[in-house]
Amino acid sequence: MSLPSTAMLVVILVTLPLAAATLLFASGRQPRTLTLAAALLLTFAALALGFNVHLEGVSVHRIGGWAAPLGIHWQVTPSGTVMLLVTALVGLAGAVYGAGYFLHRPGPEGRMARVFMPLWLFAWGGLNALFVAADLFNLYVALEVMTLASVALVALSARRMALQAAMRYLLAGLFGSMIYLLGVALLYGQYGVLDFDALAAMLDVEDAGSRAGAVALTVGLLAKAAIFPLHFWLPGAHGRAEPPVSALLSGLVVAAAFYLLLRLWFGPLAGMLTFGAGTLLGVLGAGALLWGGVLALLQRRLKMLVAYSTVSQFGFAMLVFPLAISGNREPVLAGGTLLLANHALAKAALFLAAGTLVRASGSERIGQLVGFSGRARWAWLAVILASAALIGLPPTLGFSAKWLLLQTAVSQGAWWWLGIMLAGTLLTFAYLGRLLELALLDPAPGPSPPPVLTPALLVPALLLALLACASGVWAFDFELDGETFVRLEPGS
Amino acid sequence: MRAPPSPTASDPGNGDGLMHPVEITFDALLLFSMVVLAWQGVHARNMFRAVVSFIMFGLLTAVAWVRLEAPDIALAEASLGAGLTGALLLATLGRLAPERRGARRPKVVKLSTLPWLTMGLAGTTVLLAVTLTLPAPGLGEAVLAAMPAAGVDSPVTAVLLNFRAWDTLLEIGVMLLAVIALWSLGQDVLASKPRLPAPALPALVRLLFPLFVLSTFYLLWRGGHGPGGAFPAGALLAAGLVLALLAGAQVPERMRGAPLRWALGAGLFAFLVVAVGLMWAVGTFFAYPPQHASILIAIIEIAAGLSIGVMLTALFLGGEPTDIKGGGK
Amino acid sequence: MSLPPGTLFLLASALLFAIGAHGLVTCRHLLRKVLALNVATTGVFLLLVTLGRSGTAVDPVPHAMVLTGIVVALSTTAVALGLIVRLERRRP
Amino acid sequence: MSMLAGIVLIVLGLLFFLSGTVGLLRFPDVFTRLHALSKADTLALGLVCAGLALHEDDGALQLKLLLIWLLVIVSGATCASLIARAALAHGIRPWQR
Amino acid sequence: MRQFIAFEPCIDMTRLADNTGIRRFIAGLPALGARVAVLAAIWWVLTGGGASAWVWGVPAVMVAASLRPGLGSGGVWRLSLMGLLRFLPVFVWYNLRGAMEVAVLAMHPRRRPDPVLIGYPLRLPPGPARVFMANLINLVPGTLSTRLTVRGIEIHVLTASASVTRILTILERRVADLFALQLAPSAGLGSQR
Amino acid sequence: MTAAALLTPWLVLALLLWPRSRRLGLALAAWAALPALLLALMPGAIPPVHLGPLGFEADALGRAFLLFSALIWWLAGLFGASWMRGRADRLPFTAAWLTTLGGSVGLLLAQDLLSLYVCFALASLAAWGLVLAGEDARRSRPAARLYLTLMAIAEVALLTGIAAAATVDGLDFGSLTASGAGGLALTAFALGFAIKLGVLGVHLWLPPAHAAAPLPASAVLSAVLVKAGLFGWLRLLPADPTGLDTWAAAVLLLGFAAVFYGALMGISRDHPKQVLAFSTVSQVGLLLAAVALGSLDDRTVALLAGHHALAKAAAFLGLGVLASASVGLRPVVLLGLAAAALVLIGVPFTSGALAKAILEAELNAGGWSGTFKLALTFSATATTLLMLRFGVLALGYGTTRTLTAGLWLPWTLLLMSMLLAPWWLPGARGPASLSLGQVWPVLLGLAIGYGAMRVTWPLPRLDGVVSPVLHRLTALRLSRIAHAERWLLRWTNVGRMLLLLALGLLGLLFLGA
Amino acid sequence: MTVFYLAGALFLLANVVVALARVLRGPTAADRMLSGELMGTTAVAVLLLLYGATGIEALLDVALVFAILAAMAVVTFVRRTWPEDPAADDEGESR
Repeated sequence: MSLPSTAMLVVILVTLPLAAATLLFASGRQPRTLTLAAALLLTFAALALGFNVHLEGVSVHRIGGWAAPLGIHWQVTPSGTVMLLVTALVGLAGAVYGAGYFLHRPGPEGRMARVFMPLWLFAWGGLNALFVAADLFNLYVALEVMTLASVALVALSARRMALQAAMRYLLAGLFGSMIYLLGVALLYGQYGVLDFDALAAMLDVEDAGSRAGAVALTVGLLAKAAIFPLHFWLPGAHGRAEPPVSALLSGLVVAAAFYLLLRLWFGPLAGMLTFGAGTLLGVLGAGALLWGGVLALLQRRLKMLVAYSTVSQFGFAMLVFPLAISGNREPVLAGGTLLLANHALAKAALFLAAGTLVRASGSERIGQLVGFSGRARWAWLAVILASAALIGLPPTLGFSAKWLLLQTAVSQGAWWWLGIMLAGTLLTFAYLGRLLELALLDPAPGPSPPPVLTPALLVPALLLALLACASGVWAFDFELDGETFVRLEPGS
Repeated sequence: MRAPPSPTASDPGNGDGLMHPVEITFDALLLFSMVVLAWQGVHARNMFRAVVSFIMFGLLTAVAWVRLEAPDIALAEASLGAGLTGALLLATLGRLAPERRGARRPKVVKLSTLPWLTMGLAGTTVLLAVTLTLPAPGLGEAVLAAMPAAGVDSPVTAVLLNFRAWDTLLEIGVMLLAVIALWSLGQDVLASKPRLPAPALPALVRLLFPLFVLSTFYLLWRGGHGPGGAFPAGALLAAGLVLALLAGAQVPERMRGAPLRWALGAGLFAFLVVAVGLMWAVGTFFAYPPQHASILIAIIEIAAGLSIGVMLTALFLGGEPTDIKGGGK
Repeated sequence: MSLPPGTLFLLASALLFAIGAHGLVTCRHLLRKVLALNVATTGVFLLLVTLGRSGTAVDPVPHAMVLTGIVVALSTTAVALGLIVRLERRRP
Repeated sequence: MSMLAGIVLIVLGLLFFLSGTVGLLRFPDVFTRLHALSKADTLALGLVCAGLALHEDDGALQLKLLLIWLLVIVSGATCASLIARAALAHGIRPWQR
Repeated sequence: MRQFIAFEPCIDMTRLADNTGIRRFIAGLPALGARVAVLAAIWWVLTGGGASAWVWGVPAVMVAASLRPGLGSGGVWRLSLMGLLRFLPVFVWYNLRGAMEVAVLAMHPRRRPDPVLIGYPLRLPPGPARVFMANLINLVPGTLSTRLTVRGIEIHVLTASASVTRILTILERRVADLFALQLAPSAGLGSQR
Repeated sequence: MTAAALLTPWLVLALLLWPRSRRLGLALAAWAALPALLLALMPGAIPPVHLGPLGFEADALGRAFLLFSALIWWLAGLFGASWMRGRADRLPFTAAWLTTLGGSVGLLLAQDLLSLYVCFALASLAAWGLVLAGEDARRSRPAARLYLTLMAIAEVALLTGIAAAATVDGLDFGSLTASGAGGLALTAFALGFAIKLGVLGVHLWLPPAHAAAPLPASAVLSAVLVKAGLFGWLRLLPADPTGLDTWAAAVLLLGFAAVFYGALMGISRDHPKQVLAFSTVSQVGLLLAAVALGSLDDRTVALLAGHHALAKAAAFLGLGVLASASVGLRPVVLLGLAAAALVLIGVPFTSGALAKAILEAELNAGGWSGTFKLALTFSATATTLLMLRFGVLALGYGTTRTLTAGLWLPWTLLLMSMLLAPWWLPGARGPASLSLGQVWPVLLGLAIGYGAMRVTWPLPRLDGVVSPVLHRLTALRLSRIAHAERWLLRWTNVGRMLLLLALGLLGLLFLGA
Repeated sequence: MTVFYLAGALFLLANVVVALARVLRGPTAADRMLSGELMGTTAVAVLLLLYGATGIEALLDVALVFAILAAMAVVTFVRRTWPEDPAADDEGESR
């Protein structure tokens, strides 16, 4: 038995979510078998794709058979494949968790259960479409699918705070997309192409209009990825949404915007990145790392803490820019991609476990969480493992990622960035340690008949966290051989 | 005896032909009033004034598209901008509590650097854009070269439904997603139930409705070889349906629930079936065999157009139609 | 009168973008924010088509992009308006 | 001949548009302004349509112009009634000298 | 007077299933034919004819003729050709005159409107003709219909004068001709308010 | 065998996860160190083990440390099983215990930088859970926080050092020492291990953590984990410290400063555990001095470490036995404690005396000035004073429990191994010969102590002043930050930021070209 | 001829700009709505004149769409924004 072709797998990955979502919506019921079958199929497709890419490397697919500048291309890059894979894992975990989480909730939550899965699948489809896209405008549309689905998911929790956060998120997301589109307009006006390869071939790095376009693309994506001074929408949206939603948003949606930044700056715009610009982006990252970390330290609510930790972690990822300008890009980019993957798995696990803990405790306050007892201990275990991955303790994926970045920083003699990274790691230590300390020291009794924590509420988070920890061994081994599997520019 | 199109006068931006002063004045005035209306639309003291200004801004934008030789966009802007966007905004305004839609407290004018900086940056960007030096061939020639195999005669339709059909599919997805998102918020909120209207309104709608339907088909048909296509057609259909709703019509009971939802999903579904079916039949995603291209595109166009109409109406409704027993009929 | 082609439109699109972006961040009323966003989006669309016109043949790709963009903008606006109304109903 | 007649009609239409605008600005209340709009503007558009139709030699296009005019007339007349009625219902009293 | 156009009834989709629906459908077939004819004419105007246009046109006209907005029936439009011929010149003249009056009033430096609300008891029977009349009033000199009540119609008059009532009477008669209706006996002049 | 030693703690830990196997896991927890002990005792070469990228092997240095470490782990584990019986937090405590044990064994066997780092991280961070389990939450919580903070800094420093070293030399120890890691790696390692070792200056975590943790945990912290810092130092710092020569004097000075500082602080405490903790600070100073001398071979350093580990563990566990002993048994237990104290002081015929003798010999051989020798001599006085204070406080230590075999048996075993240490510890050469130089400082100490007991202790407690001020300062800053965040969340400011960002980026794209 | 059409369109545009004063001044919401309606009608005329100038038939379609949607805004306004229910009639400044 041979695996399906890469093209077939990509088609499955991008169309199946949309088709399944439409079917679910139209049928109006919540056939869980269909949902889970779709999620499983998508996961298998992503796994098979990963295998194919491992064997074959980068591949390009023309949609509709139209050649380069006219039609749209899909590019299956190794880094994109990593993201697709992670998306599938988080997506599957979230689907299982969501099915358990929204089950048996009276009142308006019945609506939640019905709408959650179509929206989830839409977001999934948007993400998949984004990770294979190699076309400026197609990316815009995929971004919009992703954003709109995310906003709707945030608004799912019908509380006023959540609605406010959703509104802010929507406006911020649309603002970001609009600025992105401005960049697309400027670049299209200059070169008349949208395709990445064609753009890369034509790009005049000295040209003023192109620079303006690149800046617009970047700023728009920075807003969408909630990078430090523009993180205004993130804590609310991620902190107030329902837990599975937060997991998706924090783990994947933000990462997708960031991935796009990498894809652009180390893809078609590669020649344009100057030392100064890279340093500025790095400074933003440093700010995010410290600022987000300190604020996470200050939070009193569990999910807000996790949300601010996202702000902080993406600051870490931003350090890829300064490190990659001067010196060997490949390990840095590999580190960046691994960082995204690690963050996706660990943060999703953290949010899912947080949701379970909040449900078990009946309160979101960190001081009122139930302790390491009963079934909640599995959630705590997931929290501990995910924390280890986020901090970057060996042998987690986070360690492998930070290792690559650290080594680059050391070999470049970039003490400044090194210090920032170390400080950020310390902060991560601090706020996660504080969480564990408060919760493990002062276990609250929890509601008197303890809520039933079904396996669906426990297993996904635990598996994701385990994956984040275990995959580090593999990734590290892989990296040590000096073989990088991350290429953002295909064909080059 | 129609006036022959004059290349110098009808072509405001094209290459070496100088524009006639009247044209320049027209454009200047048009754009000036757009800018004024835009400012009003954002900052007018009275919320209603802002909304009306914005609607008028939409009307003028359609004219601007005409000036830019983009009749396709003008059609879409006309049908969406003049029809649904305005209706949506006005309906929303009606749902806001009175004190929230009324006057804004006179603001103390503060000297802020923000507007100036914004303008400056935007201006800089545009200046940069103006100084474009490279010849920008665009994809016009490529599209022209591919037109014989496109299955339609209208280049814009060819781009939308053939060359870049994947974008369009996702975009229909965005629309369906918007419907799901709105419906996920709860049942229809915008459908307030004011008293039955004066008899003139139902009469008007009864008269116009067949015309709406007819024009929808007309625009669909036009889409094959000229400006038109699924978007303006769907928008027009939606406008007709919304008008009927405003005149007191209810969503038919047997349409509620599954049939309505299937109608909403039909456009995206048709797209997906064709795209994946082609993958299965031809081996390439969205690759129309040239001999069947036009019929396949027509099928997609009809399904998408009708579905867009229903989706836009659903967007106006703002929520899943409530049970008819709750209605005030 | 020898303005470069499309200058007026470029200028207007920049102004619209600026007005919209400025309005989005300064206005407090959510409805105004939504309107501002739409104004700014229109500015971007104008820019896209105007810049796409400088070639020799009429380029339908920007037109298609703007059409797509308009539909996306309308959909998102509808969602935003729905959210505003919901928020209104949950006002404390 | 029809060329000239068309021009005349169009110019007349433009003047009626102008009068409608002036009326909209000068008249004292909603109802009187509605008069200005519903009468002057619809006729003005009719004149412009007629003028253009005279310049046109395709029958279908001429009829299309007529159709456009009819649509505007129908809408304009109905809308005038609707607004007037709503204004009255809103308690706006007509201006009186 | 020969019946010229009958717009109503058409297919009521919601009642197609039951027996009465079918019976009504058959009874309404001529009216449906008239509707189809008018819509087909409009389709021709829109598209300018041509074979490819009719491939779309036939289903389009069918669909347009059979769909209804679900607002109930507004009554039957039975128009008379002779009535139309008599109505049109009157309408065009009044429309022109109305526009002129408004234009003069607007442009004249000193003249101001002298508006007043009057009631006009309609003699047309209730139904589409009344609505038609009410809308028509907006297009003719100096009048603006504000409210249609059971008894009559409330009209905003731009400049109060006796000619208004005369115009309305003439107009009402022409509308009656157009719709091939008989007017009810006169109910006297409108009263000033 | 290596694999068994490495994996047994983890297997037992896994048993704890399921309710069904939990009892078994709790029962086995104390014995999880046994395979490691057996490994240390096994003769001949033992093949290395690889777990993924991590490599482990029991080489000479590792075995030397493993011997006493595993012994203490085992005995303290047995003690702990009784000590923690009936406590609600026994389960998390045991989990933390096993994790720390796993890391601790692993780090002694690690054969490359990465494994060493992984195991260090595991041991240090899991020990946080041990500190947390202290009886008095008001003390253990801040202590644990402080511990975690410093350990985090140490981890980060180690990570830096490893990254720096690996960039230059790769991950193997062999290649590392050959070419000499860069200054950054050296500094980072020094800082990291200094924190773990509790060197004066970065010892802040040590006294509160030792004092707050439950007794068995204090025993392993003080006896094993602190020594792990020393072990890391031995492993990674260049064997031929050409670069170290210049600051060996400084390190020596630091070491002796710690000896007296620890004593001084210790005698001002009023809890026996605190006194023991400061005694550790003090003894670590001696160990540091031994390393700074640079000419000692690994086995000798291991001997010094093992001596202190056994004595300190015996002291801690003895305190627990004392607290459980009935009135009749108290004199016996006090006798045992006194033995441990004497060993620490270094009276003749103990391992302490042996340690002193070794140090003295090295000081002589290195040609160090008399000041250091004098300091070494007076260190015994300082320790005597500390032990006196400890004895006085131990006399008043309350009886709260009942003595079980699970408590006294391990302690007795420990005492015996402590007393016999001069003969069985690796590198031991029998007790040093009796010399007056080892006796008179002790007598001096006894005299001073006797005199001082007549007056009150006037020494100020420095840490009571520093931490509230620090706390104030951070609280102020944090509220500022929360305020600034609210500023950042405002739309207008978002606009400003966005604008500045765009302008800056644009400008830098032009400038850098 | 083209110039004539364009000039006509320009005239109409200027006309509309003048009429914008009504949007600004109100005073009632209905007045503002009237201005919008005027804009709609005028836009149809402008499009027709532009059609005259350029001969692009699609402009007639745009005009047709405008014409068919002319009532849209007013109907929504009357039915939703300015409902006839006097209880809801509290329009802030617009009175």
